[in-house]
Parts: sequence; C-alpha cells; structure tokens
Amino acid sequence: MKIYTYAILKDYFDKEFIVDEQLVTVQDLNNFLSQHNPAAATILSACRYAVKDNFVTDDFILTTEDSIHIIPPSSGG
Amino acid sequence: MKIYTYAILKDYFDKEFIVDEQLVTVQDLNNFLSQHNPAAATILSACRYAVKDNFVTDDFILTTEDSIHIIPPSSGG
Amino acid sequence: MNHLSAHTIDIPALLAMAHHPKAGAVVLFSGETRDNSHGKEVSYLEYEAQEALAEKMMADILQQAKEKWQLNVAIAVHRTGKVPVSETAVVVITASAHRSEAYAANRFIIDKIKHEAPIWKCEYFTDGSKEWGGNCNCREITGDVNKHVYEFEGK
Amino acid sequence: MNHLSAHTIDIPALLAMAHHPKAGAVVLFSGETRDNSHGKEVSYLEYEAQEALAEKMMADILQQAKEKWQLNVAIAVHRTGKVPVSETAVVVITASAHRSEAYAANRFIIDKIKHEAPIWKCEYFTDGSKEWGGNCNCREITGDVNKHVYEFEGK
Repeated sequence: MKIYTYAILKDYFDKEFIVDEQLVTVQDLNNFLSQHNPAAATILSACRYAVKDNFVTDDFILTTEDSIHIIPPSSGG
Repeated sequence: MKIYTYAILKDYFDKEFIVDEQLVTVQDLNNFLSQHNPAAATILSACRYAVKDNFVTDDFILTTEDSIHIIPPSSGG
Repeated sequence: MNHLSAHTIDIPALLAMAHHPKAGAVVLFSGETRDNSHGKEVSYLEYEAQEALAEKMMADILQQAKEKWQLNVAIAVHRTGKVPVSETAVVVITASAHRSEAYAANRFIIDKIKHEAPIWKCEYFTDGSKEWGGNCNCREITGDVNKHVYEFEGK
Repeated sequence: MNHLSAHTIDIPALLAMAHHPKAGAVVLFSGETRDNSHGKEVSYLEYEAQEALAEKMMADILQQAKEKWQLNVAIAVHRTGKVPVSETAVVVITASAHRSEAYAANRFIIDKIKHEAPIWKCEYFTDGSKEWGGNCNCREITGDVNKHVYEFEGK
C-alpha cells in the first residue's frame, strides 16, 4: 500500500512511501507506523486517514492497492 | 424658532418652517404641531428632537433662536 | 472620515484600507438594495440623512465599538440618494486579531446605525408607488424612542 | 468552483460575484496573516493542502450552510503556498435576504473549514525558525478526531 503524509508528518516520514507489511486495518497501519517511528506516535493518534477522497475509520480494511492519506489535525484559516 | 423636518414628516409639514408661538419645551412644540396637524400626531410621538447636533429630551427649554430638527425613527441600512 | 456618501461606495478601496499587520480577521458587511419589499417589486431606494447628526452618531458608534472590542480597524459608510437594486446602501468593516471580535463588533455597528442614526430609506416600487419604509419601531416594544431592541444582543 | 488558490485571492472579483437581487446582506470574512504569533515576529505563513479532499470538503461545508440557512451566495477560497503579513489566507462570502443569516452562515463556514478541511499552516518566523502551527486540538477536549468544538456554537 502507498502512504502519503502531509504537513508536520513530513518531519517524521517521507512525503510518500510504500508499506509492504501485511496490515489488515487502518488501526494496524497506525500501530505499525507508531512502532516504526515512536516520536510520531502522538501526532499519528491525532490524525485522520483518508482513502479515495473519503475519511475512513480505524476498522477500515486495507488492500495492498490502496493509497492511504494520513491527515494531521487541520490548521487552515 | 426654526423647524426642520425629514423623511416621512415632509409628507405632513414643510421641510423648513418658522414657529412664532410662545412654546416653552420640546413637549409643547410636539403638542402644538400635533394639534396643528392631527394626522401627524402618531409619527410625531415616535420622533426624537435635536438641537445643535444633540438629541434633547421632552423637557428641554426652547428659545426663539433655536433650530429644532425633528428626527423620525431611523430606517437606514 | 466621512461616514456618508452621495455616490457609489468604493468597497475595494475601503477594504484595501482595512488590512492591518496585527489583524488576523477582517469582516465586511454590505447592506444592499433587494428587488422586493412588502411583496412589491422594488425599483430603487432613496436615502435621506440629517447629515451633521448622522456623521456624528456614526463616529460615536464606531468609537463605542472600539471601546467594547479590541479593533484594529472600524469603518462605516452609508449612502445617501438613490441606490439601485444590488448596490450597497451601507458598508461596515471591522478588523481585529481574532475573528470573534471582528464579527461581534461588525454586528453591533450595523445594528446601532440602523436603529439610531438619523438616516431614512424611501422605497420606490416599479408600480410607481413609494413608501417611507422599515422604520425602527422599537418604541412600540420599549415604550421609549431612545431604547432599542438590538439583534446583536439576541441569541 | 475552485476553493483553493495558489495565488493572491482577488477579493474585489469575488465580492463582485456576491451581489444578488434577492440578497439584502452580504458578509465577507478575510483571514489574514498577522505579524506575530506565539510571541514571535512572523515573516510569512505557508499553507499546504490535501487538495482533492480539501476541495471536496469545502464544497460540502458550503452545501451544509445552504441547507441550514437561506443563502443566495456562499463562496469560500483558501490560499495554498506563501502568504505574507496582511494578505488573505482564506475568504468566506455569504449573502442572504437578511443579515442575521449571512453572519451566522459565514461563521459556520469559516469554523468548519478551520477545524475540518485538510489544510495546514506552517509559520515562518523572522528569527529563522518555523512551526507547524495552530492545529485544531479539539480531540484533547472531545476525545474524537472527528468531533470539534466550534466557535459558532458558543455564546
């Protein structure tokens, strides 16, 4: 699956990267990334996840073809 | 004393006119004008009176030199 | 500052004056002539003002707003004369560090102008009739020509 | 309609689109870069967006506002890229028959955009430092990344 990160997440991860691990849900992906980069765990827990321009919940089932956008808390305006 | 009227009052009175009667207070002027033109009594009772760019109360003492502006309820905006 | 204008109000020019390096929020209100009123088709509005008093009161209202809220900018201009449909009759611009003050002050200023400033609207309809219109009738509620019911105090 | 702009937002052009013969009230909010933040001097802001999702969400927010209030016009545009001090980062314009709807809808739209749209601000300070800033931290209060505390619901 392909991961896209934004804003402050780019201080912790590449802007785009591939995850090859077998991960079932969004929650699994969150756990995997938090373990991979513990400094990002707090910010990751505040993020929303989007697939195909829709936000998805923690129990959303991922497929290897998915592009997953990790959306930090908004700070527009 | 010189009277100035505005907006809907101009349907009842001239825009400017002189009152020569001996009138002591603003209330007296209001009563005088209402008797002079009973159709205007209702609107006159809703008006404010201004002398020298200040609103004055009903008991304000008038002098013959005063210019009195009769201010109908606002309808700006 | 002149708070009355006999000609079209240049809103872009006023907005350009409303930027301020300490202001994160600028709010503009434009009151515009609607094409209908009292179920009739409006041709245009015509505004009359007691100009000396209106200028003074509008300056006072802006000053009151600046005392109530931290404002970097507070501007108000009202038209006199003919105002066609979709044109601006009155504009209020406020700027402050954060948006809640700019919105609140803006509502305060327009409400005060509408209820208190000696400015009057005459509606001219397409059927040829006219009507001195939309008067503040708060006195029927408050019993006092100097006491008003303001929208900004509601909700 | 494009709700994101990589270039200076042309506010007079947007305002010109916001007149409507049925609308007596037009309210504009402009969120502008302040010269200070966290006690430091700001050089400029830089905004990043997840563009596809931000466009979709801003369109949704405007639609929600139109369902909540009778609006003749609802426009929102947010900058991406560098926004210098005193320039507009976001603009919201609403128009309705009467002013209370235009104000309320305007606040609703800007609050929703700030809390929900995937747009992020990075503050660049004159001392050379930078900070991803002013994040919506409602989750600390609500315990849910999808539940927010909106200003328009207060007071």
